[in-house]
Amino acid sequence: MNRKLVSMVTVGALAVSGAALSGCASSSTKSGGASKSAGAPVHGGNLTIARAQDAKSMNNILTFDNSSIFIFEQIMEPLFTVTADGKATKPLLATGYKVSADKKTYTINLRKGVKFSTGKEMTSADVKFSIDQDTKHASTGWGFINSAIQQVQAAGKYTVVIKLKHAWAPLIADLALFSNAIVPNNYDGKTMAEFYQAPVGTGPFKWGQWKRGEYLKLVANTGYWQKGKPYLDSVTWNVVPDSNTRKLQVQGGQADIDEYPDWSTFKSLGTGSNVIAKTFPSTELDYLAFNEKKKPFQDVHVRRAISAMIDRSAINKAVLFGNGTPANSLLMPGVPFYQKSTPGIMKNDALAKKELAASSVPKGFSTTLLIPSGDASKLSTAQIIQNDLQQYNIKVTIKQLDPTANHNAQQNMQYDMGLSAWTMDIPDPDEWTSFAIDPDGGAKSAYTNYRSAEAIKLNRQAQQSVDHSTRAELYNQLQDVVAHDAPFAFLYYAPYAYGVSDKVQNFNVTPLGNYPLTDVWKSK
Amino acid sequence: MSVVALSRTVEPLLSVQHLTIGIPSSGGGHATLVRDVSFEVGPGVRYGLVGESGSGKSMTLKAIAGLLPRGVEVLEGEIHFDGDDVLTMSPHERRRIMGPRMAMIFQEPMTALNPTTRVGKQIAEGPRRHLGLSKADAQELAVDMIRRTGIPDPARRARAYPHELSGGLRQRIMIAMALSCKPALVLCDEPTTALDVTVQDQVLRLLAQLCDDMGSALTFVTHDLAVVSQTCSRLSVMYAGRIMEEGNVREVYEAPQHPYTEALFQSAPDFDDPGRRLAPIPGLPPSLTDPPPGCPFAPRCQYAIESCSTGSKPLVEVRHRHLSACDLADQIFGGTR
Amino acid sequence: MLSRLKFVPMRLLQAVPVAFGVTLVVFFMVHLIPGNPAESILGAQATPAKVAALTDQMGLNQPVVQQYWHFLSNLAHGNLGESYTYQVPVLTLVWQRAPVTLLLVAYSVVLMLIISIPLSMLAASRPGHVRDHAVRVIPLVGLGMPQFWVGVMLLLVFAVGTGWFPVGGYGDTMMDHLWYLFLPALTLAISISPVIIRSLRASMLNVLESDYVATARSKGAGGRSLFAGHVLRNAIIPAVSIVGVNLGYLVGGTLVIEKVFAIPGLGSMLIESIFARDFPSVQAVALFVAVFVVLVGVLTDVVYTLLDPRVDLTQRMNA
Amino acid sequence: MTTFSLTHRFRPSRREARPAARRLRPWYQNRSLVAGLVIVCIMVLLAVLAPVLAPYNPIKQNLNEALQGPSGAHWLGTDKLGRDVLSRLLYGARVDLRIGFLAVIIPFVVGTILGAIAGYFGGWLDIIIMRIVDVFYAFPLFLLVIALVFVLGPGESSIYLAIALVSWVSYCKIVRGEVIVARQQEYVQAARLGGLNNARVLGRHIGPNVISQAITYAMSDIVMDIMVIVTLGYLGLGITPPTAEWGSMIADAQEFITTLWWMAVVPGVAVVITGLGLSLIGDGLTDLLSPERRK
Repeated sequence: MNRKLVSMVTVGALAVSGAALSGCASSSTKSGGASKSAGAPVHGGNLTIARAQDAKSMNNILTFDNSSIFIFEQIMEPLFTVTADGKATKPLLATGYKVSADKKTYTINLRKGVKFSTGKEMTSADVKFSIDQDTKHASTGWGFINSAIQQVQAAGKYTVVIKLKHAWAPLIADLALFSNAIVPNNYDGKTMAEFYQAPVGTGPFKWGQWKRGEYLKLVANTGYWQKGKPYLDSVTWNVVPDSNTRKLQVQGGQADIDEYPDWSTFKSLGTGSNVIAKTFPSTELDYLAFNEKKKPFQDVHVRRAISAMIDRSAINKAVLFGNGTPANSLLMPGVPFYQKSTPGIMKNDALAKKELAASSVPKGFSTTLLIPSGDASKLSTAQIIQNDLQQYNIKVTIKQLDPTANHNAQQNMQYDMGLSAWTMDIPDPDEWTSFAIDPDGGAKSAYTNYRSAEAIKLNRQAQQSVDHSTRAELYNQLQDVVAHDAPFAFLYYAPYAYGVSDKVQNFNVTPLGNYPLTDVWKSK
Repeated sequence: MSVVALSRTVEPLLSVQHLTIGIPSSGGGHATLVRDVSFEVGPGVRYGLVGESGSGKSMTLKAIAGLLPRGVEVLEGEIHFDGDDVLTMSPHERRRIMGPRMAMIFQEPMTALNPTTRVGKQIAEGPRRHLGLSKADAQELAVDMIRRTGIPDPARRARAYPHELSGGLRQRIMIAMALSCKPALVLCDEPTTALDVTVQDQVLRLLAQLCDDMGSALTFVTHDLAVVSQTCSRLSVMYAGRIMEEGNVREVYEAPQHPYTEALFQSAPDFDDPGRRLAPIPGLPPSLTDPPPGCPFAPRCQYAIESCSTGSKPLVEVRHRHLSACDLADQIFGGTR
Repeated sequence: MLSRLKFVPMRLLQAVPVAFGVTLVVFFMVHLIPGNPAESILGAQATPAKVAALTDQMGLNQPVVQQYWHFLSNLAHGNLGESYTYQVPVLTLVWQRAPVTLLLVAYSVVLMLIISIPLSMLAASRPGHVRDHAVRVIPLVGLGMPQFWVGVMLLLVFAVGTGWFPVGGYGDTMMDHLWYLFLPALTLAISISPVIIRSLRASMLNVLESDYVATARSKGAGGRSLFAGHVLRNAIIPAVSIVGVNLGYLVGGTLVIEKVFAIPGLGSMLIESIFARDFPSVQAVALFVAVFVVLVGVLTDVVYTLLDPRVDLTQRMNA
Repeated sequence: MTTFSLTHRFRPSRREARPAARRLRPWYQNRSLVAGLVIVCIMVLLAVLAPVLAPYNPIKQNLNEALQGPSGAHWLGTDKLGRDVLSRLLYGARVDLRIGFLAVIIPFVVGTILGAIAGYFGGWLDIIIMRIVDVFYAFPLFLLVIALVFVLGPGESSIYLAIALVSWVSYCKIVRGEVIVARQQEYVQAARLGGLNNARVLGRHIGPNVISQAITYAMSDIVMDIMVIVTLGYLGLGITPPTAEWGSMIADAQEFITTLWWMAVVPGVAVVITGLGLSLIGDGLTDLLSPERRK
């Protein structure tokens, strides 16, 4: 169990319709980790990654956990991919696209001479099959992301035409999602289950061997369409559940990358001569959710008071050891339309007293705080919040449940306050805003039952408006409204943390959490 | 107490001199179990040590075998065997003579054998270690020894485990084990006490006959006057850790020279005179931590006079090779023969 | 005297109700815990609608009793079902992970004996001596320290510090396994040795005071031959039943060690599948552990009768 | 005087009286029992006097003094949230000793009774009880605990029940073994012949002799219970924070083992000392209650 289990990358069920997107919003988080390039890349070597959990399945259409996604992204490539700053898309297996006047037909040109690891060349038939397969699995998989697609046609050998039901700006971002990655037509005659036992793609690496619970190994795809890449011979993900052991393995040279170091030992990880403690800007927001179905959380004053009591910098110092930044808004710095100036409530004793006095429970009350067990950061955060609220005579009992039971309690609204987190999958805010503030968005406003007509109106408008600047204005207003209504107390933005051996070059993690290994190489 | 030099017929196999055994407790007076005991056993001789419980006879035997329990030590004296003092031997030297030269038979046949090993193998252990026999030869010797103890179908019996045999059979196995290396001296610690009477008689006869065959001497500890008379030629009567009387069995039985020996006979039933009233010895044996001065039996002795409870009461030869620790022996039991 | 050939099958028959009992209790226990596999698979950011759809698809909405009946009928055909997490027959997962845990446990028992026997001999040879008290007290530290702390300390010193051993992992060849599993087995041995040392020392003391040891001494046996031939052979008997009893528990209890040393054993599989509500995996591991515990029980009885001829199998039948 | 024939003789006691060292010494001379009692009493005293002795409030956080090593102000340093480790250790003693001792009582009583019944009566009763015992022996502890943690909510109650449900089995096996041995002893057959009904025989005769093993095991069982809590803490299923408790302290320190390795040692030492005291008591009791099992 670890933090990643909770903030796993998944997507809300709401169909997304919105204006064309662009990546001009500036990013304010400190971007670290651009490793110094040490001369020309060296070919060869095996990259060993020590991780907390084993992958679950290679089926890119039905799988939601990070451990699996990070692996099959190295095998199967989509038409487009995310830029390094995670804010925009760039062509990958496609070379470009044209949009019809009514914005409902997209003509996409494919890159020529791209071969699958089996040697078969990628054509439009493969692209049509791959996208249609994803669309078919909407109820239990990622298919809902293609809900706006009417039809996919293979116009020529290297051109694909996509017809939409209605104007749909984020199409290209959707096509960049791993669930729309390109696989051989009809899975080369295998059934879906058989195919995903040893998936075939056009990516830099191809299937090696998987000893479940122990390690998973991919080997370099020598026929990769980007000549001369990948630099590595193979990549092995070892399952090492204990954080200390992962750290010792990286320091001992038995592993090159610790995929999930503990914050508590993160700084000391770097003190070792051969290991660099790297942080990458993320789209992770950790927040405290109030269940408005339970008294007294339907009272905005109570929510605002509590939000003002929480010492976010203390949490950042004690839990993230200074690596995070206090969160001021619903959106995260790594996401387009994030408004830096959103007046999110921060620690403010005067405000807390004022709001509490104006609330329905001025003398305080007793309540519970639900957290997933086995997560050291959440446990510490909960105890700090408990201590902060204690000063105002709000008695908090911490309730720990194992992650699945915790999630079940949230879904059934059987909690008072709960600690949760969210990371984005595609570079567009709507996925999170709909999940978080739209009660009919399928998740009862992230299980808070928050219902604000104004917020819902703003969010709906933002989805449909095509013009970038109007969308920006709408999202700014939305962030202000949510900051005022405080359905959540935003706690902190936590960067992604990796322990990387100094022999590993060009290792970068995008704000959406994945790390392409195409350009990674190991100096001797 | 000095030993009167007995007329020596032949070099003694075992010579115990002024042996004193006690428990050196850190607290006050330490208990003395055996005080200044001396006797000798010639080759082939069968020597008895008789006495009630707590008389120190068994402790003396264990001292000779070097098997004193933890916390009990030899405070004084020497034990010469084959000419060397076993007390000064190193454990290694001591182990080299245990088996081939000196062997022991214990009282409890039920627990004296290793419950997890077949009896044949246990008998073969000694010969293998000391006579350097191969496994097969040693096993063969064991079966032969079992046969000589009169146990039917010895080959099958050799493969049995101790718990599959009766008490009598087990004691025969013990005898076979003890005599497997033809020892010069066999120490017996009440070997037949745990057996019922009929089996006891067979075992004693077997033991005597085997010892004669092999020329082994015997040091036989028992509380049973009848057993001594049947088995041994010479004996010592012990009381409260000291020898009261020593002599040839026939002479001692016919003319005991010490009131304690006489009292012992009085308190035992007599087959020839079934009507005689048994006269139990009044009082209790003395405490071991502070023994009474003079003769330890004085407090319970019917002839006791003032001088009995003073002096060191040494063993004195009152008749030819017949010693007594009682000053009044002559007056009580008449002159020499 | 029940012959061993008849004894083993009879004891195995006894195992059937036990294994059945375990699966029954485990099945309902796992279903008792809130949250179902769909939630675990879809993760924290999935919506209730998606969870409901997957739950339906996996047939988890049927009443528990019906699901149990379904499970039993599959079991009858030797089919334990597929893991919800890995979509792979659970049996293959168990066959891959069971040898790891069994090797770890066996290895730790060997190390435990190597630690316990000499120490017990040391203590029993001079009771009441400083040596005796030391042997009684020091292993208690092993009992008191949590396994994960001992594990990480061993890693710090012997893996990172001196580099003699790898930091966790399992390796591929058999030689690798013994090298990789040394520190974990040592950690496990340290935590079970105190119990064995206490029993072994006590029974050694009893044996040393027994008459047959005096007999052995009277036959010139001493030192090593006395200890090996007579004392150890009798003193080990109570320890055998203690090891037997704990062995079964150990297989389920190696979780912490497997987590610290990154060993893909049954313990970690059990806890992972419990948290993921991967019912078939939990069933399979619970069943395997149950059968293993019974097999160990039978093995202990047979070994017991081999070591101690006085005990015959009928006595052990319903021990 | 005539020779005596073998048929006439008198029998003394079967064995010569053993040397004085073996007599039954009063309990206060039994060194390990006294040492054990002293240790455990000290721990209990520390626990009771915790409010007086503890320099700080165990759950008061002081984030800018977090993770400090031992110092004048904090003799044993501070934890991740700046709380005083020494105070938490003292208050932790309360929780752990309470859990340790209470968690043992139910299994001890239940296990002993069932074990005695199974051992004494044998037959069908014995087989049924032993099969149930087998099921619990083969039962994965963690599955049980997680289920209970939800049904009863995390915290002490579920831990008590989980430990009780699992560890009664050991007592049952131990007592059953002892009762079977005792049943064949002469003193029990004599009691039964003397017309005593089974309950009295079990209670007055077999009970006292058999209970010693169970008590000895109880002592080590307490240590194991504390270790169960530590392992649960490590898995995140332990005592609800912010209660000071040794198990959670060790689990919390687990993050810092490679940097501040002593943080796990301090509560660990407390567990070891308590365990030592209890084991010594166990040994001492074994000597006293069952002399023939002399150490």
